[in-house]
Amino acid sequence: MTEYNVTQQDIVDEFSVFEDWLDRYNYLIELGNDLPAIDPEFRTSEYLINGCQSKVWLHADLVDGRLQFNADSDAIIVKGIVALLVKLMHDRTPAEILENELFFIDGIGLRQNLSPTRSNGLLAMVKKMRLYAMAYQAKENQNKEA
Amino acid sequence: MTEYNVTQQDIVDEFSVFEDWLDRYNYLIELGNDLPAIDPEFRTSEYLINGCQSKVWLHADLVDGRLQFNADSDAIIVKGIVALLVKLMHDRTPAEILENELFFIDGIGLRQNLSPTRSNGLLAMVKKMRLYAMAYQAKENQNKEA
Amino acid sequence: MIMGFNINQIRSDFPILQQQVYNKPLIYLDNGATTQKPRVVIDTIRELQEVHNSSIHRGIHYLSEQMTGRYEAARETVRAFLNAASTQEIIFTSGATGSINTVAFSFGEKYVNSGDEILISEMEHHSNIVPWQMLCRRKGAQLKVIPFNDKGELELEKLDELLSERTRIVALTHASNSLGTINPVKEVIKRAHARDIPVLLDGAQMVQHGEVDVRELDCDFYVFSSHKIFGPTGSGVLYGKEAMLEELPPYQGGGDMVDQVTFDETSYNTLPFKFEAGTSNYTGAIGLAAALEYLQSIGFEAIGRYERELSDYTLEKLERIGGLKIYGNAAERISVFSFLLDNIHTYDAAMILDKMGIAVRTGTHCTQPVMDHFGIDGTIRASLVFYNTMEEVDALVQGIQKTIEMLS
Amino acid sequence: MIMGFNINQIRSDFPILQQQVYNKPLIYLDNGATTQKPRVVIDTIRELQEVHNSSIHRGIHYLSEQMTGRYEAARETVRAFLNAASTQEIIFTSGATGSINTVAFSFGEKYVNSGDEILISEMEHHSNIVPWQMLCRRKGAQLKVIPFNDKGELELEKLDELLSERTRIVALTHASNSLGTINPVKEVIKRAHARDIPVLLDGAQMVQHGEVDVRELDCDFYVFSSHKIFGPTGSGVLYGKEAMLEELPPYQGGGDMVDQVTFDETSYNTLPFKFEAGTSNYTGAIGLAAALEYLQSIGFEAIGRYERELSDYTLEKLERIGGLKIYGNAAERISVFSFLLDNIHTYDAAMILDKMGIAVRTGTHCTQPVMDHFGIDGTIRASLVFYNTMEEVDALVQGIQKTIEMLS
Ligand SMILES: Cc1ncc(COP(=O)(O)O)c(C=O)c1O
Ligand SMILES: Cc1ncc(COP(=O)(O)O)c(C=O)c1O
Repeated sequence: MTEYNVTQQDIVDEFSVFEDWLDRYNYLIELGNDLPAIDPEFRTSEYLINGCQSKVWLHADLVDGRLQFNADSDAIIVKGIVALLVKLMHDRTPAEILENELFFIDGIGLRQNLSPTRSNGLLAMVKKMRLYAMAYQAKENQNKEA
Repeated sequence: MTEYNVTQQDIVDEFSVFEDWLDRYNYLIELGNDLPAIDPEFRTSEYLINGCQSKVWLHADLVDGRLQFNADSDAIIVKGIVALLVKLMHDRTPAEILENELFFIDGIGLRQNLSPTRSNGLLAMVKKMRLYAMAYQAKENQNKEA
Repeated sequence: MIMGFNINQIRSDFPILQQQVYNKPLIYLDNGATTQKPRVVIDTIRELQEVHNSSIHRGIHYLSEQMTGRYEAARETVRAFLNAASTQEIIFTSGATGSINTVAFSFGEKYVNSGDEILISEMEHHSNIVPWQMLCRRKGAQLKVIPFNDKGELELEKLDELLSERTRIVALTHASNSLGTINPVKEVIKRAHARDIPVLLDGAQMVQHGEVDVRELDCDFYVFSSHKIFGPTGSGVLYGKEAMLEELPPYQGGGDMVDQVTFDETSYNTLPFKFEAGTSNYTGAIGLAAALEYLQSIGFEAIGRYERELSDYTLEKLERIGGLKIYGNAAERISVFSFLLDNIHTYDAAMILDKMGIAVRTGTHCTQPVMDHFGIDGTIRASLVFYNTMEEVDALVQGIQKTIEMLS
Repeated sequence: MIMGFNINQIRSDFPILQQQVYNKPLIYLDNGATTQKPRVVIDTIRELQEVHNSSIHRGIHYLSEQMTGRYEAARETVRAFLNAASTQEIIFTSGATGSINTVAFSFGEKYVNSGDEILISEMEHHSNIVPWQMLCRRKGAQLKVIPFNDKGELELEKLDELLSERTRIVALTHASNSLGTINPVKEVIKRAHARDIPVLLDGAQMVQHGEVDVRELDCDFYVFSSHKIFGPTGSGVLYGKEAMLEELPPYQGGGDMVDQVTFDETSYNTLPFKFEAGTSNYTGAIGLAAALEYLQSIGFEAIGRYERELSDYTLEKLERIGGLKIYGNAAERISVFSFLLDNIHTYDAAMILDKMGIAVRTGTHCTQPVMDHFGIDGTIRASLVFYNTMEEVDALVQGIQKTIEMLS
């Protein structure tokens, strides 16, 4: 198992101790509260992923070949899920993000939250994170060729 | 029982011998064939009751206080029913037509043919026959008053 | 206890209410979005498809005859329900939205020109805003708006100045789906009619809560959706005064709404068929009639009394929750409650309530201008009907308290 | 016998076909008007109402989530059925008539101006004539007509002169509901596209008889009704090429089709929602998907082969009846047969056939221009689908012979 997937499995295991949904949500709320707010300069419409029912902001940089994510949401449970995504994908190489399937969301029973009908911005955010990875990878490849 | 209703009951009794629908229709077809065609002068759009699926023509006069009906249809089964209506209402006073309920159609199982959805013109024709009766009655009353 | 109103019996008439979600009993408080169907409606639809299904009108065969009879009987049921003068005034549509679009187009084609005005209110559902906006854009007309105050009541004192020489029609919701307000529609109609301006009422949120008499109201148009009054989806009603409907051009073209068709000239069918283009949703219309008959069997009076008790109880309980603010406090109301919890995102609250089996709705409820009025993004909405119970209200209150606990 | 096609099994899937009328087995040959529903469709609708019913989109709670998922899955089923490129191209409407009216309005608003031309054919259903006539009247445009010959085949040699500089759109039926003709639509599309003119196909009578591939056809719009393809009433489909739909303004205004609403300005939702105003008939759409899946489970190929046999058999038998004249003798046809009996009124014939349990349709079949072409008032129409049998055809033939006997 790749290190990336070990991290995903860890998250799944962490959640498996909660039998009750409300306990899972309590944990997400904690994670959401612990995730630092996004830099004010990125809490703007430019970085906004409008989910109709809740908002998500996302910014990404590439530093030393690794993606640096900065993300936030106005809804705390959504922010908890954002925190998990950041925990998993932050400081990874584009290749890691692109080569591994995202399975932990399913594994902790939050797949609903990624459905296109939830309009919470999460699905768009996951897509955007991968897009960033693709864009930076393409850029790196270009640089190598050049 | 009024003489008018006796006639209706006779029609119902006549039909009761037919157990099969097709026999009833055969009888209606006979009646239709026996009813003389309407005078060509009345087979015009002025006397037409357009039923969408079949046409009915109707003309009425008052002679010596009695209604004289002249009617026809382009569909032979419809014409058979028209023949029954004429048989019943022809040469009647307006009062007879207006004071008695029309029950024989139900009694011989042809009510469907008088439903507004049949679009065969029969329902409109029955209404028109009664309207003629009303109009001539009103005219007579006026004449009496004058 | 309301005389003759047996809530357990009633709940057992609705199969879905027996359901569990996440192993918790379903507490369905999203009736403003759509209502559940009693068994008699479900069975009617099944029976229509298993035994009677046939296209209506102009068919001579047995099935078509039967189905046509039932469809036209459904029209009579709706006529009686609204106390309309004639079945010619009852048009079956695809829903309240379809009904409003029909009027906006047909009335608009005939009577609205550049510089004219359409008057709506600030609390309209998007379905009673956008069709008029589209009409205004097409014709160069102007949309005017009756505002409401912070209690969610129409500012009637502004009505007379808003009704102008150029006002062609007033389109107003009978009851608001986000504020719960029942509007003083008779007063609005009286004042509009004093200036010969017709009025359309959007009854989408009213008919399921109380009796409506279009002749007593004297409205010119009345619309509602089947699915919000315990009937099937894809069906709705447009009532219009006969003289008015006679004058309007048809909306959609197609089968059944025509009399004679040639390529040069087409003449239209009589009312109500002129406005029913294509194969109508006869299953939907007959299912709606079954729902109305079911309501009649319980009695509108009993339903009304029960709902008022339920509504008063809910309001009292919600008001007692610290940090909960209700949006919409009109004196006359339906059992629809919009609220926010201090510093809590509506999405978070709805997620938590959902996992307790409580179905509420969040968002703008298709009334964005209402949200803009209060400067908010959306609310949490609990909307109740006569099959809801005081116990469900208690569960909602507990759910809200738990939500507050978790999120503060 | 067709491999893998068990007609007895299939008939037992349709509850209504077990029925007696006037103590005779029902022989349902009015499929052109509407088709019967297999048990799986009836059960799906019942289940949706008993267990899942909830308004779709934007609901956060369990039921809404589930129903939204199923509705969007139904869209994917329809996409796959038509082989459309994307679900954005699949719009759920109230039926074929609703779909055509949507295009006539939206396309018309955007692209049709005074002096422009719309090209249809002489064999169109009123639903594909009247909306274009209404558009032409509104915009001062002109309706042009591709004639057909006495066999009921389009006079393709006239097409090129009818396609002019001013032609904005061609709207053509894929298969005729009164003549049975399958039109050479690919050829028409090719020639229209050569001049950059888009083509709408009315598939209301085609989809239930054979596979349709909108990408292979390269049509710009394709429409059909759910109730004619074994699905529920009140539902239909509009397919449109994405780039085309993107360009068109919305048709109806209401909930779900908007993004942001203020009284000054409204922005619209993305495809396909831009064209789905109001609460959609989600039960209808999911029921339609169940019908399509049922067809898939039997296999379109097997259905097509069986229907061709049935069609050939029917034609042969009908042609042998003395005094029977068939209207519509195109080389490519669906199993729809219009005919007249010498000196016999259609209404009389239908009345007699009805009492033998045989359901056929009479009248103009909403194609008055077709009747005008032949100088007749109407025809008797027998329309068959894959659940009909050779034995039923025999019964029809006997019924016609008996009718001739009685009426001559
Ligand atoms: C060829 C054709 N087009 C359009 C329609 C209209 O379909 P609907 O009435 O379901 O809207 C029909 C059916 O009546 C038809 O046969
Ligand atoms: C007040 C009001 N008007 C109109 C509508 C539109 O109804 P539908 O979506 O059933 O067409 C709704 C419901 O969404 C409503 O609440």
